[in-house]
Amino acid sequence: MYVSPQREPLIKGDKNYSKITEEITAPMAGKPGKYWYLGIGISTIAILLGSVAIFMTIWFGIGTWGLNKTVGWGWGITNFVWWVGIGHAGTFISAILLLFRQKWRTSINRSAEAMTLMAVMCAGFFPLIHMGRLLLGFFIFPYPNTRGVWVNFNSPLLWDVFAITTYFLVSLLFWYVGLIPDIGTIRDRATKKIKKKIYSLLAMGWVGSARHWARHESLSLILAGLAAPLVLSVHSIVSMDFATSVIPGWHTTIFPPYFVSGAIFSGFAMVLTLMIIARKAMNLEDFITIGHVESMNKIIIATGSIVGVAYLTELFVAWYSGVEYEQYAFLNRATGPYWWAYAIMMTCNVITPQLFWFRKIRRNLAATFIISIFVNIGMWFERFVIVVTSLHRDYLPSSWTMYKASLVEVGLYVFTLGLFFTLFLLFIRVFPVIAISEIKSVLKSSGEKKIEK
Amino acid sequence: MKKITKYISAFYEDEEDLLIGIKKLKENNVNVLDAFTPFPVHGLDKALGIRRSWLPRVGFIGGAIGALTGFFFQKWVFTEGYQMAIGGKPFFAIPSFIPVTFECTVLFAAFFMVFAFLFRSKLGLGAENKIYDLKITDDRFVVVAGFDENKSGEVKKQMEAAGATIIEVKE
Amino acid sequence: MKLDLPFLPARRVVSLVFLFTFFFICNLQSPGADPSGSDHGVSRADLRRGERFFKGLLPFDIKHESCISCHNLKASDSLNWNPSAMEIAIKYASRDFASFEQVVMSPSGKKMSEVHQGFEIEREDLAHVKSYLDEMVQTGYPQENMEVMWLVGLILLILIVFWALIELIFVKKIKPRIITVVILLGSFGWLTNILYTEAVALGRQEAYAPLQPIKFSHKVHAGLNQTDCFYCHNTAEYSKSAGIPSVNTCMNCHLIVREGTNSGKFEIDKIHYAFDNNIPIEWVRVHNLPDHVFFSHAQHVGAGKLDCKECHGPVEEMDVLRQHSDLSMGWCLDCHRTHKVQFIENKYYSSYKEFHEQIATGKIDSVTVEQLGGTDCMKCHY
Amino acid sequence: MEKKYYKSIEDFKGKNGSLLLSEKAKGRHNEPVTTSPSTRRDFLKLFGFAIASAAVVSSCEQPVQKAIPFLIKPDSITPGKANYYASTFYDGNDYGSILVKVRDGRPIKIEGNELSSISKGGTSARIQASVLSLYDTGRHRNPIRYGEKSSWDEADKEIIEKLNSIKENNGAVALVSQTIISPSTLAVIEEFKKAYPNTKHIQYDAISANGITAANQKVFGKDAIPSYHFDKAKVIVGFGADFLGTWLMPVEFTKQYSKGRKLENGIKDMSYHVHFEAGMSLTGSNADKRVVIKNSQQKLVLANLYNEIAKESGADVINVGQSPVDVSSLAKRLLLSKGNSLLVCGSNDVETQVIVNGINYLLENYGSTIDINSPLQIKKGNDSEIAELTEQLNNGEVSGIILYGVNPLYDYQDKEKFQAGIKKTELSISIPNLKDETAEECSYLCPDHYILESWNDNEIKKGFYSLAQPSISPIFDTRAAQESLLKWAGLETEYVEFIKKQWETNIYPNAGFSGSFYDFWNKCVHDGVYEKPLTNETQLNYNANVLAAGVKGVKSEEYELELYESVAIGDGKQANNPWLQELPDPVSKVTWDNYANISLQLAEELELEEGDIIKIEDKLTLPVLIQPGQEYKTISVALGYGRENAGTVANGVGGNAYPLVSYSNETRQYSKAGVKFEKLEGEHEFAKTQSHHSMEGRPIIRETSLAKYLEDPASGNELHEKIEHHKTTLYKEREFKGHHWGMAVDLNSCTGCNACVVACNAENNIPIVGKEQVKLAREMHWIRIDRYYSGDAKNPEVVRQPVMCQHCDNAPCENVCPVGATTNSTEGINQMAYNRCIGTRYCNNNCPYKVRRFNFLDYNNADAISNNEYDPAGMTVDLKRMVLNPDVVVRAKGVIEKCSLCIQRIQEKKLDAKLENRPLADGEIKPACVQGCPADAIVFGDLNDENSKISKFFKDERNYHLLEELHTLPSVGYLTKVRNTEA
Repeated sequence: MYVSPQREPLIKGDKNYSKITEEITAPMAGKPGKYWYLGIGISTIAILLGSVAIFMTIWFGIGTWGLNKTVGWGWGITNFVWWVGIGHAGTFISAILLLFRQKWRTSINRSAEAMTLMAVMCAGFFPLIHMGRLLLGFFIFPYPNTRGVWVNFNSPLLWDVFAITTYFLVSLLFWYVGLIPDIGTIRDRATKKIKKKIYSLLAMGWVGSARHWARHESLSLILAGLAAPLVLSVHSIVSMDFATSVIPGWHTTIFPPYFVSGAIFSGFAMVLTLMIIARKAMNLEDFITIGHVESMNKIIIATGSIVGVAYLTELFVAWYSGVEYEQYAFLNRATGPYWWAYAIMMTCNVITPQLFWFRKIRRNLAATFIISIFVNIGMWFERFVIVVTSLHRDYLPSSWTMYKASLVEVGLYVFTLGLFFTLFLLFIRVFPVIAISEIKSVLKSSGEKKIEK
Repeated sequence: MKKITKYISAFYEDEEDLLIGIKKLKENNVNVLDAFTPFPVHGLDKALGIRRSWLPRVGFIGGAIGALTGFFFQKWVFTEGYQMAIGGKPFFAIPSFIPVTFECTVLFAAFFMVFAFLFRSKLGLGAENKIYDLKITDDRFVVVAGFDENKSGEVKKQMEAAGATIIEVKE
Repeated sequence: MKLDLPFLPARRVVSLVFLFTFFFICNLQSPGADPSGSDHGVSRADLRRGERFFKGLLPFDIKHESCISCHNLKASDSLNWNPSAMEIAIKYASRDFASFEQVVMSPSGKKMSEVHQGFEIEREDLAHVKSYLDEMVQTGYPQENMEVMWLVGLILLILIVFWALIELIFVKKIKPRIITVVILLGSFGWLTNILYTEAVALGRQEAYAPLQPIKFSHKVHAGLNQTDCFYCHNTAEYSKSAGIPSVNTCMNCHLIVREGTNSGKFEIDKIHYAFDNNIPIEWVRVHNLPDHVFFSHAQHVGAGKLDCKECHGPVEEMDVLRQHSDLSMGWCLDCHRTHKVQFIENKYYSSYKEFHEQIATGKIDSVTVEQLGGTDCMKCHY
Repeated sequence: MEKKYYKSIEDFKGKNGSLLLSEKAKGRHNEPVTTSPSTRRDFLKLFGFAIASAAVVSSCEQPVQKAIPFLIKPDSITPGKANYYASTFYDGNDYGSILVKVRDGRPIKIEGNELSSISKGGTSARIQASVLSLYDTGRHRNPIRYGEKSSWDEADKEIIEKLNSIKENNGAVALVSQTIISPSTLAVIEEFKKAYPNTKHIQYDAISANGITAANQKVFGKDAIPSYHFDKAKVIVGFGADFLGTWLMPVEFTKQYSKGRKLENGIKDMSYHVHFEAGMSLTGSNADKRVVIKNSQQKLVLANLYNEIAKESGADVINVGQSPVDVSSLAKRLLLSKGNSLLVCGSNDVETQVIVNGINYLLENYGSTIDINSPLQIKKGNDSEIAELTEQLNNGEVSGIILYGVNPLYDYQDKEKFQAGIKKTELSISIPNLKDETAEECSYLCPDHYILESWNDNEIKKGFYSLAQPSISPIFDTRAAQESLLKWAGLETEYVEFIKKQWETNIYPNAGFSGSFYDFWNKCVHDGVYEKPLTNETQLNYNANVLAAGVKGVKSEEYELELYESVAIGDGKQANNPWLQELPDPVSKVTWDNYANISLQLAEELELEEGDIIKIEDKLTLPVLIQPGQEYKTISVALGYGRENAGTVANGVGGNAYPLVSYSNETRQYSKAGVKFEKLEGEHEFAKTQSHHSMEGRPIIRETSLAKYLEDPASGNELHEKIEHHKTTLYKEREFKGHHWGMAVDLNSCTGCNACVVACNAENNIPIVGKEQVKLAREMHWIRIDRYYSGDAKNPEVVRQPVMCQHCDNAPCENVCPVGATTNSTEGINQMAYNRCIGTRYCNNNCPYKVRRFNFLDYNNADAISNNEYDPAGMTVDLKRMVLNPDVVVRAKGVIEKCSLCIQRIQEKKLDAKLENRPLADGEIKPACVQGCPADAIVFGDLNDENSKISKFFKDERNYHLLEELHTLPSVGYLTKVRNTEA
């Protein structure tokens, strides 16, 4: 078979279709290893610990957090934006890279999409829990009621409700539609009766006929076409939570593109963090190759640089605007009491990814892993800087305060981390982490060697 | 039309063999019914002569419905449902309605398409389509044709020629 | 970053967890059952005999109706003018048998003496009835649980929905699937409907018609006797609350009117009892608004010149006062959107110059509450 | 405004039982209440749809609500309508003619009585808060005998027996009372003395003004405090007298002072105010020129000033040392305004006050700005008498002591000695109206009614009467002090009858009233005041010989201590009032604490930081607060804190500084030179409502000088014109067809006294969050007074600005609420529907003014979850809940709240106008802050009415809007502050 000499193979080793099926479904068969148990144990404990924080928040109120009269949002919204950002990689990979016909996406899109769903779940948790009256949270939906009142469609927070809900549902559809053929594969390989029954149900009667495939491909393409602007819109709308306000440091037109690139940046970093562990733990080195890692690192440099430029642009515009409030807000970010957060943000987001200009580092797993963690931390601090430092010193100096997170807020963050990893660990046990059918379709063109039977 | 009761199928190990096989059968006016593959094979729909899917059109209609619903619902809420003076804006403040309209468009389009796909392909929870062979979802490429007693020998030969490993006749 | 808990020490958290567990366990235990048996020195047999007599179950020569035919046992005697068994029991619980006998055998009121005329009851039987009634004060009303059946029905409905789903997806026994689909949709729709109506009614009490401590009839007072609403509810025109009449207002008439055509003396005696003993009458509020709603009668009746009936309905036809409207916010808004204010008549509105000009030019003929801000949040919520 | 604003001190340093029961006992006065304390219904409401299914299953029924009408309705009470009763507040320290708003039998709010020519409708924070003290849970509920609950009969019997036995044994009885301004009470005491001639009546003030009275005695032969008229003064000089906050009659003085400084109705002149002081006081921070001197230098500076004036006036010069500050220009200015100037001094030193009298005399101020012929009746206490009594008590010379309304075991400098003295008496009786440290040490505790429960007549100045009438029947088994005294004197009469008799014989005949006494009395009770100023002008006998022979210079290296009354707590009588405890100090913005104010230089020198603990004179341990404008070596400490037995709220808050009061020259001295202090281990965090003190050069508070203002009325406010000029808008501005409510604050009049803050607390049921929550910056006040410093940190200029919701027409908060809980009304009010709010706090974030407040915890015990209330001040107990305004909903945990411009008052007045078939009058609607303001600094009205006062204010060239460059179009305006300075 012909293999492009210019490109490095996306699938390594001697493979045929059957072998691919075999190797990708291998982690799902048999008993999970001790590391899996360790992982799920830790993440379940995190969920339990976090549940105490949830209880405290609902029972005693937001007063258990460190917020005050001036800083109305703290860790809660920081975490929300962070998780939404992470939730951008999956759909970006599967939708936009599909539209750009990037074949290397096939190895990572499934797990990235799953990660998206989990991250969006974690993200959606925060706007709910940060409500003062969670039990009345249903007020936020425009449902007919005897009070005759509706919601406020002017509010970016309401746009968020629509954006996040839509994003979650469309991503879920996209992910599930892509999963159907692979569930069919598992169903046909299943030997236990219950397992077979369940996967039959989930496969929805997939038979792999040419007509199914034709429609499936058409559906995937259009969904990708829809999801692509959706991905861009979601973080744009999240950024409008800040951009449409009047608070200096929030009221910035650059936010939508800046947030989207930041989101993809952090999303890819999170995917890398997970993938580097997963390929090792699940013996998927042949499918997720150094080449994949390198491709993703290239996107990280690109988006990281956009983010860096955005940071500088913000500073420039603040100075150039001549508005004293704006100027002070940015001066305060860099040199005020929260300078350390700004410094962490700058170091982790702007400086560390630049190391990826070196091919050696780009192709080094350990380095990539460390830098991806750095980026995750940096992006968390970016949101912290935006949310907290803009609020804590705004217009009237009489109301300036400091904000310190409480243990309860940390607990809620721990809860979402636990939830995320629990779901991910369950996911790798029940569904194939790599899109089997898609990998098969690129085996010939991008495989290292296809062996004949 | 006569109802087909018996099928003849050929199992290939490579998608190119399958395509060649289908092409040959078609050339000989064999009633090729369907093909089953583990992954979408490029050119298969053309070889089988499957019409282009109208899912995009469903998507467009869904999107249009979503956009209109979203926009006019917002308009109704603010101008008739309950007039609320918000931030000095007029009741009918179009720029504020754009994000929700957009989200509704995408949401409706996606749901319309997915349900159309499931409906058209007869897929769904509890759907029981006949699984032709368990290996299809693994590495087998199968072409199924109507079985005609008169032509069976010829068809088999053509199938073998294209590289079929197994040839079956099923009721 | 230094992390700390603003005000909750760990100790308090732990104690809370304990508290919860404790309450949970407490709730598991069923409430203490009431020990049966009488403590008045009356045997159970006698009580039982009294009960049977009261209910007319004893084999004796009945010239009159049994007690229960007029004095019912259940709480829901909304349209029975006669005092219920419980009311009699409470009234005579602290009095001796002689006074009870006196009233039963030779009543003074007109209505009662007509019915009780020529009673021939053994003294012993009457004593049993009295002790039965005394017992009733202790044990309370005979309870009947209406909810169980309904609850079973609801659970059944939920089960049907589940069954239909399982049938549709897994079992597939019933061939024409349309049947299952119809069952599923039907039961699901019904269930949704129940939940919806209950959810809408939650916190609301349309048609609420509670029993009052006195069987006061608006039909008699406002309907037959044509008493003006403001005679009793005299602050409606100038105060936030319409005012529930104080007992001395009742006494203006009932100093003379001591026996009612329907209820005899029993009900009116309650007013006198309250007046003589300085015990206020605890009426049950029928129209309840949530605390976060500010409603002023003066605004609606005094300034807006609304008729009482527009909200309270045909009160003059109600023996038992019933909440006529649902008092939902949507209901308020409907009226505020359509109702016209006393725009020209009331000089307060003279500052609304634009509307006055429009009226003068004939552009509009009236002004609704909404046009003057009647749908503003702070019209009612502050 | 090219001023250097510095950020914070760190930066400067170069670093970074219930009423219902008693009512029932009275029989026929049951108020109509809905009795359902359970919040079950709310619980269901809250869960709403979410638990619909659960509700269906459990089939929850609505809990039955009861409606209990009156048995016999009193004519005066209409359920749902408020009554106002004229009354008087006087607690021995503060005085005000008031109206008590009574709703359904409960006093819920105090307003100023506009008929009084003294307070003219003004109130102070402490007077506004006093309604809450009525419901103080610490109040004594019955007579107590030797620590055991007792009955009045028992107590009376034993007291009378003991008093008689003392009389028979020729023992002495001391009746120690607060200064009594009630002629009837004085008559009662005379009756008591008649029955027990061995009684000596001593008046005792926690904050003494004996220095002034003694000086007047010496100079003019009049043992009295004169009346002052700050409104008539063109030049006002203050020496350590916080007359706008705490000194003598702050409400009256604020009225007068602000009147003399208003630039409205074409008046283009204002008084010039110079203030000499050591610690930064409210008055000092309002002065046009503030001069920092030590308290020990007061006499020296005054003597120099005297000499400067004497030189010009031809009087004898005294022999003095060099003045630390130059007073010659001030002397010139004073001489220019001869007869129209006023010099007041807060010192309690007789010699100092003598010089003050001398200066005022030379300036011919007597008869114009000072009126010694109708003297103030407050603070008549003689410090030597109480000192003498303490000695006599300890020598066993006094057999019986009656303590009426005084608390010497808290506020006497040598309280241990006084306590030991009480222990030596045969009979000790206390008559307190609030819980205090002294009462329980006495063998008999005979609780007095609270002020709002009692009858009284008060003669604040000769001829100016103000009656107090009960606005609620006594909540507890208390008895009027006067009735107790009469009873022990053997007279069985109700005190109100006694007063009537007094009035009938003493006042009515001279009143020249045409009707009967009955009519006269009813009119006086209705109006609350009866004023008949004395007209007899008597010649002053000026005795210049008493002026000190010489005043020496002072040692500058010694540390000095200054004790002052804080604006919130005063002398400490109402310390158990959570509204006052949570009130931020107008200067330091600290709540729930007192502290040792030290200067920046001293802090640097001694390496002290804010929150460090010091011990002063081995008597008092306090945290340090670094106060700009503090004199270099003076430590200022607020009195009134450190209560030990005042109730759960006040106990243990701050430290008691009264033991540091010294006694010298026969007066109690509140400042002292040569104090020692040491630093202790430990750190203290203050509960401050404002931690940043600079405006950062932002045009938040705009100010100008009088000279510039006279040139251009818009000076300092040029930005307003510029912004108005640049105004462009995408959407058309909103039209308001009927009313368009607006509010304006004259920054020139506002002194920052905080009366509005407490008035708002009371009116709008604002929760008290406690010290810990204030530390977390979660105070709930709807109106706050921002205070910024500018200029020299050693003596900065201070500006203040009350900030409430600005009710923007283009409100940023409205845009962002996802559920539309906050919208704009057709009358221009930014509305907040609490019951719609889900608590995202987005509106709060997006409010540039940060006026929205979030219920972080269940402060009101009003949410669906039980056992989670956070109520450090016990505000949710039934007794204290009686102070709640039933027209304003109590907010639950998790909702945002904010100023509503007192919408309940707007609606009430609109309804009144509709019912009376008339248009609304301008000024008829008064939000609580407007009503309570003693300086008339806040104006409210209809902007659509061209002739309204608010419209005139908005058209004034001084008017601007806060952060108007954001185009939020606020309905609140501010008038620039004008300082009477040249530059």
